[in-house]
Amino acid sequence: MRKIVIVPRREFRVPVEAERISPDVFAPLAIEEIGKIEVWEGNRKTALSDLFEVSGDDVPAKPEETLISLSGDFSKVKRVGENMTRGRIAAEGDLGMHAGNGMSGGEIEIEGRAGDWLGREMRGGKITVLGEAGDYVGAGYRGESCGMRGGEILIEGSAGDYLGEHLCGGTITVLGNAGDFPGIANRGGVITIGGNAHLPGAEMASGTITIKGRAKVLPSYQYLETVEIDGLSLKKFFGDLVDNGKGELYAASVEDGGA
Amino acid sequence: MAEDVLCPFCGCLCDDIKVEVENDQIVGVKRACKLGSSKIRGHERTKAPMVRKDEELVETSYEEAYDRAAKILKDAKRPLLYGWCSTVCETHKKGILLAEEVGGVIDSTATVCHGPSIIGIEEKGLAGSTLGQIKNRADLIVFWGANPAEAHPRHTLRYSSNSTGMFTPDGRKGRKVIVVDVRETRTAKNADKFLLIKPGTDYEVISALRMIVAGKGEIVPEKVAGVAKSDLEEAAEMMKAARFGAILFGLGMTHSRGRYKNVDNALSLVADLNGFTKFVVMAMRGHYNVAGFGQVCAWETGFPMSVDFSRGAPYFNPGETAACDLLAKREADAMMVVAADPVSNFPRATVEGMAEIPVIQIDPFPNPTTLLADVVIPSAVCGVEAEGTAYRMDGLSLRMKKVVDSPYPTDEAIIQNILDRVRRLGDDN
Amino acid sequence: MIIKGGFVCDPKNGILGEEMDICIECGKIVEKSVGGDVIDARGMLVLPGGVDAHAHIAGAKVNSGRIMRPEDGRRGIEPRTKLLRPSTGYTVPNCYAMGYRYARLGYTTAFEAATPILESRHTHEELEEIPIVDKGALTLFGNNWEVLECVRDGDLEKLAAFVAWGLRASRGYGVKVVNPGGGEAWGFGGNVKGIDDPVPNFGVTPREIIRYLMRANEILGLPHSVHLHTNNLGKPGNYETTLETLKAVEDITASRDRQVLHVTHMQFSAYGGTGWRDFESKAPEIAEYFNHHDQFTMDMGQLIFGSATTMTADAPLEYGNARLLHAKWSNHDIELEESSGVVPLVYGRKMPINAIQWAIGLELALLTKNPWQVIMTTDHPNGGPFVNYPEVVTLLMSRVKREEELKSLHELASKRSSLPSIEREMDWNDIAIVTRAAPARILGLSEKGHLGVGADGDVTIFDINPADVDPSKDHRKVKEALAKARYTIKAGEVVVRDGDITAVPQGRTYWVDASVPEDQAEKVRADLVEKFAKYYSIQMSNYMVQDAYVTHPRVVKAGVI
Amino acid sequence: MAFLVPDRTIYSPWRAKEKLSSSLMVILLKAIMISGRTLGQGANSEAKMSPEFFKATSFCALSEEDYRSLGISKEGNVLVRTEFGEVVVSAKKDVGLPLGVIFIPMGPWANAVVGPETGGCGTPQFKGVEAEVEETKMRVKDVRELFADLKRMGGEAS
Repeated sequence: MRKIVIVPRREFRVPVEAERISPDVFAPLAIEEIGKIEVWEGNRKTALSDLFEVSGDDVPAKPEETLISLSGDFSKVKRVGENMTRGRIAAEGDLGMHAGNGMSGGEIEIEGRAGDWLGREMRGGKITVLGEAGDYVGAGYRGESCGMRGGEILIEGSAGDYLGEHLCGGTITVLGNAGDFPGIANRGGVITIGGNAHLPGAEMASGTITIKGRAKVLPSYQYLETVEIDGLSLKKFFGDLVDNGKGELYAASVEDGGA
Repeated sequence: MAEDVLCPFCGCLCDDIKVEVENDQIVGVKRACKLGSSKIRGHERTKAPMVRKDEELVETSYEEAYDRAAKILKDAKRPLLYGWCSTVCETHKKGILLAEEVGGVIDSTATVCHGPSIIGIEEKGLAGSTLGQIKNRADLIVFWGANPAEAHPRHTLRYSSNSTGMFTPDGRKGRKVIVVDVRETRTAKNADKFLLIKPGTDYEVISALRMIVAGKGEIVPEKVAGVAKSDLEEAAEMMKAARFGAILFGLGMTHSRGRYKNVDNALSLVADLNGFTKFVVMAMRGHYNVAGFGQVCAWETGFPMSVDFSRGAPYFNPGETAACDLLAKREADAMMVVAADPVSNFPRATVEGMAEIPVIQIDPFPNPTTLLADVVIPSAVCGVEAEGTAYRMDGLSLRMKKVVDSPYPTDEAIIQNILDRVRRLGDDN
Repeated sequence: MIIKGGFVCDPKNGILGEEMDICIECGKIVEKSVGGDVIDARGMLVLPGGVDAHAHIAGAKVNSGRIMRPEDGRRGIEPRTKLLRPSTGYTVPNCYAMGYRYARLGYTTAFEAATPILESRHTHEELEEIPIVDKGALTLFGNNWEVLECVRDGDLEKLAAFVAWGLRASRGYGVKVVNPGGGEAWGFGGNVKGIDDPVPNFGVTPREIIRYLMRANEILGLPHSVHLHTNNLGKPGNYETTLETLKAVEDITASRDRQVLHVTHMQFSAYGGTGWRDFESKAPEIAEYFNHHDQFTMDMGQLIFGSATTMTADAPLEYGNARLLHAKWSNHDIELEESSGVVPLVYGRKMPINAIQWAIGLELALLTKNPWQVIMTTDHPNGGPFVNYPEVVTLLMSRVKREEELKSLHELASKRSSLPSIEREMDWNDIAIVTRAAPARILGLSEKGHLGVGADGDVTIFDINPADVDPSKDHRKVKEALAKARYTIKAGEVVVRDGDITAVPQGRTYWVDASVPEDQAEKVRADLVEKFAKYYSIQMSNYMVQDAYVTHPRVVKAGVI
Repeated sequence: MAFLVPDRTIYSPWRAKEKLSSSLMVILLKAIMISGRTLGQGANSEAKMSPEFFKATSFCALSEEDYRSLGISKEGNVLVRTEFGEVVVSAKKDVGLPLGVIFIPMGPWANAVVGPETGGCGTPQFKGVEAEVEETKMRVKDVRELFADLKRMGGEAS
């Protein structure tokens, strides 16, 4: 595996947009050429090497054999791995918004926190976050009717609001809690939340959402039965019936809606 | 006496105000409400341009203020141009051009009022009408999280619950009013039916109503968010029985937990209700021309607010490119505030983000934003001292009048001056 | 300026593909040039600037489309340049993109198809921001209370006076009628079912509204005829309503040398079947009728596969669309005047209905023998965005292209339409008619759509040599050439060179100032004073579009003298 | 969220109604804060440095029962605390408020206790903020004092 290491030269106040940090782009380039790749710091167009130290193996490799290692604070670096199809990106710390936008293959690993819109409109590949993730994980762009369509997102910590909004396919797993409206307006896909969630599956047309903790369930869901899955006793619901949805919602415990 | 003057206060944009003028001074205001009258009569003004020197604001010339403003914007990598609710569309056009020119982000006060409504509309569309349609036809008005008695005092009489029109000759007597709120407001006290809901439960209540409206009420639990199902059934029945219903919603919906999803669901409720009878929905917009900014920004850039020009093409994503996010996340490195007062209206931690960066203020009046500003440029009051276009809460545009002369330049002229200087600085580079 | 040696098609002046020079001075076509630029157009096609007689390009509906569709805004993005403002959007582009894109296609004139009087200020605010092209807006009258009352009272003269007043108030160019009576019925959630279904609360029928407005239009001698969006538009079986409507007005004659009625986006009004299951084309019946009635004209309303944003003053239609497609839905009713709706959708090649609709537009254009009677539109952005005009031109010019397309469509396009059997292929003169000469004639724009002396100096030069290229076979070349004008010249100024915008002048806005006898005007004023006092939510004095909103007017006089 | 405050009685009107009647020791109210427009706030919104604006926006309205429970003296003040900050405002009764809901007019005082998070949609949650309220002898800061700690460096871009 060819490894390329990128380290910010300084702390960023203004966010950096770096959609070209991607194995597909880096693979055929030598280190010096990678340094010339265009990135934006706010409204200033600049070269990657002006903002980051770039080092590592100099010999081009195939994208699938390329690993980009992000070392240092990338919390304000956006759109890393956008549209990537192969290879790996590993962030040692936090990674900014829109990581893995539209990716269709390869892997992104984030050891710290992921910003909002992680894996937006993702089609394939895998994203793993060891820390927390922001809002709109696996969602679609505003106004679109389809978000993530395929691939896998695993968040070991908690995730923010609107997790998997307009989800049309793929798998999202959160080990911690999810915020408000996970799986809202989804049309497929599988969401599993280890902890709690608020109003999951609102306007769900189809798909499966499982809450292993506590959930506030909408009054437009029909309770069906209690089922055993993987040793857990889960209440099974059907909905969202406001839109004649046919989604399945499972929750270990249910917050009293009338309280 | 100036007749049929437009009121530069709230989104009602009343256009029947009489203003008495003697020797170019306003001496009387008739027909306006307390809010409008107060604004037209005038308040203490910022007398002259000021710039901050050694922590103090000191008076200066317009020329120096323009130069300083241009330099701040030109030097910034992510300048935020914010406000625009209390000025005319002609200013908006110039402001958007300036934002393009400096590669900045432009955002309006919608971001702290009905921004979520706009995002809701992006999900569902908006089944609306002009206010006159409600006046002439509506026999049911639902105020949801809205309190016109305090925020839009003439709304009920001119346009909604108490107005009269072609098919509504009996006014309030011929209408039913439902109020949904978390407290019994003055508006709620006058309702035929008041649903007291718990804060942050709008979404659930709307879903329950949608179920009942669709005839699937048997699935809905006996109590939803503190409201008895029988009350919801009664409300749903009133809605379906109406000949023409209108849901008019306020910040109660957009400022509460659920935010744009509350609006999104309300828009769906209205679409559902149209399967049974006629229903429209409208956001009770706050400032007189905050709606106008959304219109201008949409036709100029394709998007109604929170537009980022950093990379030369418009990029829109509230939550990322909205003013509060840019400040709270410490992304913006300079700010220009036009016809708004974010220091009063933003959360404290967001204001702290403003305190770290240079701030330019363009406004007729001193306010808390002045306390944090580095450049202060006083302007004429639109609709009183300057004319131009404004859009009412229903999207109807009207031309604001100039009633008296002003010693101050218009917002539009100020922005043009800054734009000219920014361009000159650009040429030097 | 002189454009030398091009292959010129100027059908209005009988020039059907001749090599000749075109001269422009002071923005107008002249006999002889006195100097200036020389453009070598040898081996290129030279046409008058394109004229779009029906598109939704400005106003509340269009902006609602933008606001509800950020996902459309992310398409078609072009950053700003030293000369240009940024562009966004595909079906609902921002104002700048509209002007630039029209110019790149060689269009120099575009008319907004529908503006309610009350919201015309907004329409003009947007028209002012559309660069380069000349423009105008058609004013909606078909559901206006004053119109309905004049019709009910049988007061034709008062109606004419009101139309004149409404055109002035809106700075509008002509009389647009959309689903007459249906818009008013929608005020309470209803609709009208046909031309003899009475309008609730007003006791008039769509038939009467159409007839009265056409007669008022002719009394005023307006440059354009009534521009009609028929009742029952978009519904299976509606061709009967369409034919019934036309038959109902056969006795009315035009007061000027033009059609007496323009039926717009006919594709949506030429449907057979009793429902969507047996939905079929009735374009041949419509075309046949037109072939025997040259007093009527239409535009295609061609459907383009992919994303569209439907927007129309036919609000009940849009509600039906939204429910059927489970799509976003915006509605906007305008007090005393109109209603309207906006619904985004996607036309699919494999969707039987869409495939048949696609065929219907082409059938109408190809089966109607006289190209002056049927002009090219996509009813932007209802059938699809206007940037697809080169695609439509190639479909009209090439049977090969049509056959290729049909293969990729649902088979019902071939079975439920006559398109596969149509051999006709338009030539460049036909194209010059349906995209230039005829729309200008239909709108009554004497300075547009031709290259005769005195015409506006609006010229398009396409990098295609009609002597070498067979549009039937080389349809790809045709499409490519038409998508990027080699030159677009607007009022004598080169605004596009090699597909790039080179100048951004401000176009003019056409509106019609029609005079009426003072006693009739006074009768109308009295009615309106009462309407504003009782029903409108604004003051009458704040109603009229002020001069500030039309900074480059081109006022066309008409009226009763 | 559990409120564990040593030496204080917590009063949560939704959880333990009976506590109210049994205890006169209520000193801390757990409530939901909402902010919003009022006539007074609106009428003075172009005169924000005026005493009228101060008067119109630097108060907290409570239900009569909550007001009584907190033992607020006549024209007394309360300290409102949330996870985002705290502010002293004068106390008012409002019969329209349900138990456990407090109202502060839109403006700098309300915003002192509203959080900056927008939940990804650009708009902070101005209504429905969990708050603790207690009676206080502290004075209400005026608008200048409220922002006095945000020092300006003066002039040029940093």
